[in-house]
Amino acid sequence: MGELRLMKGNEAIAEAAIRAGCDAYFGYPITPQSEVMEYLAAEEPHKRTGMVLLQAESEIAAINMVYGAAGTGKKAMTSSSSPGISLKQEGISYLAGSELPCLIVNVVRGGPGLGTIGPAQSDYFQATKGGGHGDYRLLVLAPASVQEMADFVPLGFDLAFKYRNPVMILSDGIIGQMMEKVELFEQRPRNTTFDQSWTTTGKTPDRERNIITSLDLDPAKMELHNRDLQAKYQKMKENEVRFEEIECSDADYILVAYGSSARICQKTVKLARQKGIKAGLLRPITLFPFPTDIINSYAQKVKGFLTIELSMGQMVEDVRLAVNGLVKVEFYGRSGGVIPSPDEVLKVLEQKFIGG
Amino acid sequence: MGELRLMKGNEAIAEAAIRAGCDAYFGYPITPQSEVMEYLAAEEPHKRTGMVLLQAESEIAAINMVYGAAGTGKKAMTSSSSPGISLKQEGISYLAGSELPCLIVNVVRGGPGLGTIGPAQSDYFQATKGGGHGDYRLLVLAPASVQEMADFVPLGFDLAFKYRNPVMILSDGIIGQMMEKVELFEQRPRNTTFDQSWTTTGKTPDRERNIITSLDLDPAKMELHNRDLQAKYQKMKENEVRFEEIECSDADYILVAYGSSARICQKTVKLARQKGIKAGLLRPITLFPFPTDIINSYAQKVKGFLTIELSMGQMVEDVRLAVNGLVKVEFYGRSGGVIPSPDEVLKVLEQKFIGG
Amino acid sequence: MDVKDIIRDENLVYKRTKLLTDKPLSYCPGCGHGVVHRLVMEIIEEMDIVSDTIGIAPVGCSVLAYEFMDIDMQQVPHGRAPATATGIKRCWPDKFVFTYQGDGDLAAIGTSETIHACNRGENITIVFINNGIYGMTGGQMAPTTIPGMRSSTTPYGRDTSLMGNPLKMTDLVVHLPGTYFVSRQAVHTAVNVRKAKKALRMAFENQKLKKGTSFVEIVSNCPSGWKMTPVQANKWLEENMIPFYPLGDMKVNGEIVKQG
Amino acid sequence: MDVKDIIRDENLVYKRTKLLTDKPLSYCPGCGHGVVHRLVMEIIEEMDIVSDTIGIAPVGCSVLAYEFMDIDMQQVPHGRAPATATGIKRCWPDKFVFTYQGDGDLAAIGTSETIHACNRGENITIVFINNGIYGMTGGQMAPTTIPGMRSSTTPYGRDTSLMGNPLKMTDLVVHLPGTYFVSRQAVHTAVNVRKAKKALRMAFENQKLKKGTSFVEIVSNCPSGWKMTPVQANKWLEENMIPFYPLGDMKVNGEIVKQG
Amino acid sequence: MAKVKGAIVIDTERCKGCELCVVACPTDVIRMEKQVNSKGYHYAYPANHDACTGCMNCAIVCPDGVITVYRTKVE
Amino acid sequence: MAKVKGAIVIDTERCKGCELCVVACPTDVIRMEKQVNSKGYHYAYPANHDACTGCMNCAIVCPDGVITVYRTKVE
Amino acid sequence: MNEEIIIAGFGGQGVLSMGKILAYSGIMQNLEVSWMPSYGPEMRGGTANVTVILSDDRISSPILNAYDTAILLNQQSIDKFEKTVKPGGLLLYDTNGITRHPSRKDIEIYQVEAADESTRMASAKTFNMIVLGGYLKLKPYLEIENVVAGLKKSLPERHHKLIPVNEDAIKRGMEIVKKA
Amino acid sequence: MNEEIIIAGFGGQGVLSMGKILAYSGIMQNLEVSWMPSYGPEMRGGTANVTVILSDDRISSPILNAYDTAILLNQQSIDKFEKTVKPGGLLLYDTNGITRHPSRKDIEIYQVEAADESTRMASAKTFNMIVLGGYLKLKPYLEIENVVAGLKKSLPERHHKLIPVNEDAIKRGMEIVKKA
Ligand SMILES: Cc1ncc(C[n+]2csc(CCOP(=O)(O)OP(=O)(O)O)c2C)c(N)n1
Ligand SMILES: Cc1ncc(C[n+]2csc(CCOP(=O)(O)OP(=O)(O)O)c2C)c(N)n1
Ligand code: SF4
Ligand code: SF4
Ligand code: SF4
Ligand code: SF4
Ligand code: SF4
Ligand code: SF4
Ligand SMILES: [Mg+2]
Ligand SMILES: [Mg+2]
Repeated sequence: MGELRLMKGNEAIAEAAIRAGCDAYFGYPITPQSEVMEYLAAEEPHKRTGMVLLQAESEIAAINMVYGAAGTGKKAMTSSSSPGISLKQEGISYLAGSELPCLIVNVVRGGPGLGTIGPAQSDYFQATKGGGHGDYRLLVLAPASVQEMADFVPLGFDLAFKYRNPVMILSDGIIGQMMEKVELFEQRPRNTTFDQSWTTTGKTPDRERNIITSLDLDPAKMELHNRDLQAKYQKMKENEVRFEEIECSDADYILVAYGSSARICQKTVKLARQKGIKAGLLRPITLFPFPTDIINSYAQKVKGFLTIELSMGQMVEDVRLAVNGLVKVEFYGRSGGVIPSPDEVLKVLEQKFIGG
Repeated sequence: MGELRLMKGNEAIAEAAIRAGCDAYFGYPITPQSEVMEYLAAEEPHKRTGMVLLQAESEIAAINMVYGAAGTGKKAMTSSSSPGISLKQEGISYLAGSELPCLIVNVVRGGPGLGTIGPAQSDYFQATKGGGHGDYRLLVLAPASVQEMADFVPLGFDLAFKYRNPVMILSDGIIGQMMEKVELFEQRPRNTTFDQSWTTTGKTPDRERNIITSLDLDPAKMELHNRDLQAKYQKMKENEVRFEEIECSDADYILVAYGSSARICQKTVKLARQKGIKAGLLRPITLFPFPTDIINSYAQKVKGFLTIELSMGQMVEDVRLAVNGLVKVEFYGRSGGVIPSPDEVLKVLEQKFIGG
Repeated sequence: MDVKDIIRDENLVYKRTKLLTDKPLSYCPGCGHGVVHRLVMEIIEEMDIVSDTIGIAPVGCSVLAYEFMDIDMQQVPHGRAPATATGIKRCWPDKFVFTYQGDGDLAAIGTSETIHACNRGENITIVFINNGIYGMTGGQMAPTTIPGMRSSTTPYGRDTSLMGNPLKMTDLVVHLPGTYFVSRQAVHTAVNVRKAKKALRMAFENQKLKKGTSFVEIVSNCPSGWKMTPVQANKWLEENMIPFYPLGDMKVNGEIVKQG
Repeated sequence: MDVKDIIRDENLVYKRTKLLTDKPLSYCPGCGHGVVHRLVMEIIEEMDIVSDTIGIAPVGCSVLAYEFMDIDMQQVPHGRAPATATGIKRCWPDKFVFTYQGDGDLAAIGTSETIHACNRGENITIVFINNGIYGMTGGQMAPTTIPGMRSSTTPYGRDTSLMGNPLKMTDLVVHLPGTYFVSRQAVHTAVNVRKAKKALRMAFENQKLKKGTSFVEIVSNCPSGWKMTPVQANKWLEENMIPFYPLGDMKVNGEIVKQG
Repeated sequence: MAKVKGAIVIDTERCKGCELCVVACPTDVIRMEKQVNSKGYHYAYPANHDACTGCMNCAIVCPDGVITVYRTKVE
Repeated sequence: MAKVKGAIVIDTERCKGCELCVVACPTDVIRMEKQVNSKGYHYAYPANHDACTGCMNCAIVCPDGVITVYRTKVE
Repeated sequence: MNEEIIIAGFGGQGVLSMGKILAYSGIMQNLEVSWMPSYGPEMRGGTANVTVILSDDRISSPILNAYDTAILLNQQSIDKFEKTVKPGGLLLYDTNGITRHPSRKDIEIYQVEAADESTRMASAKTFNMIVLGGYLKLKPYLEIENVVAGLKKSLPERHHKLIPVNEDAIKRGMEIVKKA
Repeated sequence: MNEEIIIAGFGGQGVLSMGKILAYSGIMQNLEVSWMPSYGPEMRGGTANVTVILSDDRISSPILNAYDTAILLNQQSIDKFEKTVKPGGLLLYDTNGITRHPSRKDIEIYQVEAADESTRMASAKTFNMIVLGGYLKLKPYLEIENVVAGLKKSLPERHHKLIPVNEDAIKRGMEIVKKA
């Protein structure tokens, strides 16, 4: 068993980054995720593993530093929160277009605008449908515990390199700020070789030059590139869907929730079962690719779905697309940093489906 | 009848802005929409109406100049194309959060990344679901002709002020670059009074100070604000849905397409009817609010829908949500600046529905 | 003479300006933001320009400036205040428009907006609070954090070989053709407060002349971020910040009078 | 002696560097981009550092630099090349990293990235092509467009009271502590090409010293954007651009030798 | 000879106990109270009021603007 | 006395006809051809080759790098 | 009527403005029109083309892949667009500098020696007007007064003095156009 | 077992670290734990609070609106959180500076004079440890050695010399806690 620690989610990400052999972190402070960079600064990763840490002048600079490092095959990452992630959208679209592997963490807070620093899940659309321009997708992981905050860092890097695609960890103020027990994995070595088929580490005589670009002025070629990207996303849909089922097998009603709201719903399921209501929880772990099939298959059996989000209703669209009209899909959300309580969710479940 | 001109879509927007009494344009060059600012510069709007024109140092500066002007009740606008619009996402989220009326034009080109300067419709998600952070919506108008490029400028400003919400004109390289006959409306006067209930024009002794902000550190208040926003979006859904139906009444198959692809599909419908296939075209004019109800009502009658986009499939999700499983919804798209031809679309329609 | 006999309306010589709202300032004890807020409001009151003034609050500890300043204000995205001010001033050339920005806001994420507004010579007033740290987000390094200075992202002191050099934004804007008045001041002693007020007053008066941008840096403290008492903080400021950021007018009436 | 007798391998004194690909340059006739491309590739060839060099192409006419430069390259978002270069160089401190940027890229949208990379003293080479215009997008005003100069967004000449002053970025970066070498050159005559090459060579050699940023501005032309023939354009450049942007080394070995 | 006498009023509920006024006073008028106000701050008070010259230094350095100053000439 | 003689080769298919080499040549060697190449450009050619000193000016100002220069000493 | 035209050539040949004059002439004749150019940096030095549609009815797609008429002014354009002419359609080209001539049998092919003619007229700027004249002769659906009106509309006021020269060029084009 | 606790007070009172020690002690005893603070600028000068859950089972929601125990260290906290204690639950508070005391009848209310006691012990830093001692006395599910181990884990190495003082403070808290 690995080392046990009590850590904040943000700290777990930072420690996991060092242990995952991350080569470089570039970031800009913003609540509620500044502990990521602060933890790294205190740890002096350049002494522990040689990892680079730089506080950039802005989120835009940070994402473009990630672009540079990732283009050389390094494991690079950045983290921010909602307004900062909005600023990175052009950079993210470029990373996706240039097929660069990297890790982007969004510890979501309430919007729109400056909004509130309270936790929220209102950046789901931005993360999963593409807040930037063009047809691209991020692979989006939604941790629901501090343990997952740690574990999804190496997983995220692995997936990023597997698909040469940016991976986003979509977390929120709750998961980022809470402390839980974490079992830390062993230090992994940093990469020492770089895939010479695409990385720009200096053209050696034994190969052609490598180019990192997302540009093609020829529409026909550009379309081909877009189809290749779509094929890649299709592969992700086939191979990378991850979710957790809690008491779904005999459920009449399934709650669908991810991240912190899944934690709340977990308790709602307990409370519901105590009352004799057969509730279950389906927790998407990957938001893209979305667990469409499993939801669709439950749609044939259950009486209804209730989607719970810390937003005014975003993931619910993907749930509806999965259910495709087979049964009722209801939504309940709180926003602006307000958190629904487990019994509040139970009440909604009863009202919407059982009549209360 | 107003003045008749042969104009590019981009020029029509610029001329319409002057005539609509727009107070200020702030922009940064990018293909395929630079003619908007160039036309304005040549017209010297400060001489024609007193309108302000400023080439900003970046798209981000431009959107924040719009923010400032809009916060004083002025009719302000900006235009850009995909990568530039991605950079504006934080600003757009702020404008929506602070409930500022303004006009944002996106003459879409192919992405992701630098992509291509060819026309595309791959920023639909970004425009309609919120490319920025938080739960907000833009009212999105999709012109399909140069005439509409002109007409949607005053319409956009009217709607922006009606709802105190940013309005986006989502166009593309085709509509922006093509010339058509335009009937220009008469010059409207610029505003001379500013709603003292919210604009920041200097606090006079007869009123409280006005504040433009999207911030609330108190989650309860922030949530209330978010609910007010949602209520406003709901009102838009009730009152502002716009669409055009072409040969839908007796159609077996309905094409759904907006903007330039609707133009292509219009011809496809003609070709189909010539062949005896009862095709129709439903053209959403507002992308948000989306014409969900009309699509749903046709879903009870037709054999299927085919969504055509210059993208890898974005609006099709809204069509599916509207159809809610009642009939088959198919998709066909081209990307990277490639344009499907009317007969190509017809072939797809035949293949997907009639078997060919 | 008894104290009670002195405390009489006719003897009043100093009172909080009415342009500050009743709401208690949200700043930490001893924070310089409060002093600068007061100076700006006093100047607007003295110039009697409330009905022609629009202020811009940044993102930073002073994000809530609009809760304390009883004037029309806009709160804008992090770093973009000079762009927003441009948007307003271009539409309202006869109004007074000022930005109030921290060092993270103005000299990190907002570098481009600052340089370009100053270079264009937007006829606005920029008030720049340099406390060498990101106060609001919990004391991270700012572009202005001086070498060796601790912050939550430089916990062992700023190592310029890792985190780069501090940026002296005021020294840069002096060289731009669009700036008409540039000054660096402090508010940690009464003498400095008086000088700072004079500079700020000139920065507002200049808007009437329409000759370009007025830019006033205030070297300030952040007791919380620096992890010091306010008294210690002001001492540290005197001994460390001011030698690095020397005070005084740098450009007056469009003429450079002192280089950085 | 007949020409044929001179054209012999043993008499060869000048030949296009092999580090330029065979693909014809996409630039308009007479455009200075071609010359600077060649100089940079000659230097990399002469220093024999291809296998340790990573170049960064901007957004601008030189966006396709990677099609012509036969080295590893990254094409990056508009204006962000210095940030990307930072990301690379921090991970690969012993490699040679350079950016190649236009004036819109470097001095408008990329102002912040330029200033901060130079201020931190990133150990990179920045090649800055100042042609006073946005070539790629069709000749709009650039931050460096000189007063009175026509462009598609200043069709009656740049009126600085409306569109602001030109920005002399090189004059600014001279003042930053992180720059080690700053120079402004041109390539419109053979003499200038030779000087420009010397400056560029130094800007690459400096990376070995790890003392900070090397920054070379090339005052260049844009016949298409300026709506002139190449010969007219170079004459106009000599008579108008160079007086406004005087040539010469400005900072050498970290010491300012000439202010802007 | 005319002598200047001053007096100050501190809004103790709004005082944050930063002590900057104490440092700023040239005649050592101000001290900090052992008690705390309802916000939990030890607040300032004029312990040596007689020495006050009404110079306003305390008021203008007070970040929270909670000091009012009076001054009069005493013959 | 040793005299320096030069010669140039212009890749006319890649020449864009900018005429900058013409201006750059101190000995007036280069002229523009009336014909166009397949790209539609009037290309440069050494009309007065004898005068060439091999100074390389033309080559180093040529934006398209299409000029090769040879030089030799003639006794 | 419904006429779908592609005009293609080098950037400097006045391809776009010829299209614009056609479109404006259509407006003068109360037709619906659309004009859709290729755009962007590839225009620089490279080739330019524009699709012009004139029609009695509302125009649907402004972008086409088959045309009633192709007016092709350099080799690249012939190579690229010859195949896009509808059977029975018209291809008009200038033989100047052309080595591979159009060869389809199912379309009408015409030539107009506009480059030579414009040199003869000592005004390179008339080149595209000569071509236009050739086209108008072959497809005489536009009244000549509407073309002149369209010309006027599409030229800025300060160039109106050039209208007579342009009219002459159009007439000259009408005269010299010939079957290939 | 499953214990859901809210601890609230002024920023400087060591609220967050008390929660952290509790959580670490739970880990030492092989419990599942969660610690969820309020965060952000409102902490500055204002109040801070933390929710700590210790449980035999996997913890679901880390955020709650009803607690088994509330440890409330200033007036604002009492005003805000008294009502969130579950019926039968525990409310522990320090009377120092309190004017409106908790008054619910359906919960257990205890006092610990930690402020006074820490002044007496001449170490303001022990304040929160005295409170913790009081709590541990009332809810004795944690072995004291696990608490000491938790203390050790949550303090940086260089502060380990302070552990004995803290232990004393905990013991003192256990002694002086009393029913309201
Ligand atoms: C786009 C964006 N990035 C980051 C933040 C987080 N943030 C809030 S304030 C701040 C910096 C504050 O520092 P400064 O400008 O120096 O002001 P101070 O608080 O020191 O007065 C940051 C980085 C944000 N709100 N938005
Ligand atoms: C974010 C973004 N904004 C704008 C553009 C459009 N754009 C492309 S190149 C360019 C400017 C080119 O000018 P410059 O940097 O001076 O290079 P030049 O072409 O003159 O060499 C612009 C604005 C873009 N591609 N991306
Ligand atoms: S954190 Fe610093 S800058 Fe912010 S209010 Fe506190 S002392 Fe002032
Ligand atoms: S547009 Fe200007 S900068 Fe671009 S290639 Fe042509 S001449 Fe060069
Ligand atoms: S007014 Fe002057 S003398 Fe009086 S208390 Fe204040 S600082 Fe001291
Ligand atoms: S300066 Fe103001 S806030 Fe500070 S102690 Fe004195 S009176 Fe109180
Ligand atoms: S080498 Fe010198 S002399 Fe010879 S053609 Fe070139 S420029 Fe003229
Ligand atoms: S400089 Fe080069 S491209 Fe220009 S004309 Fe001479 S040979 Fe041709
Ligand atoms: Mg600061
Ligand atoms: Mg340029």
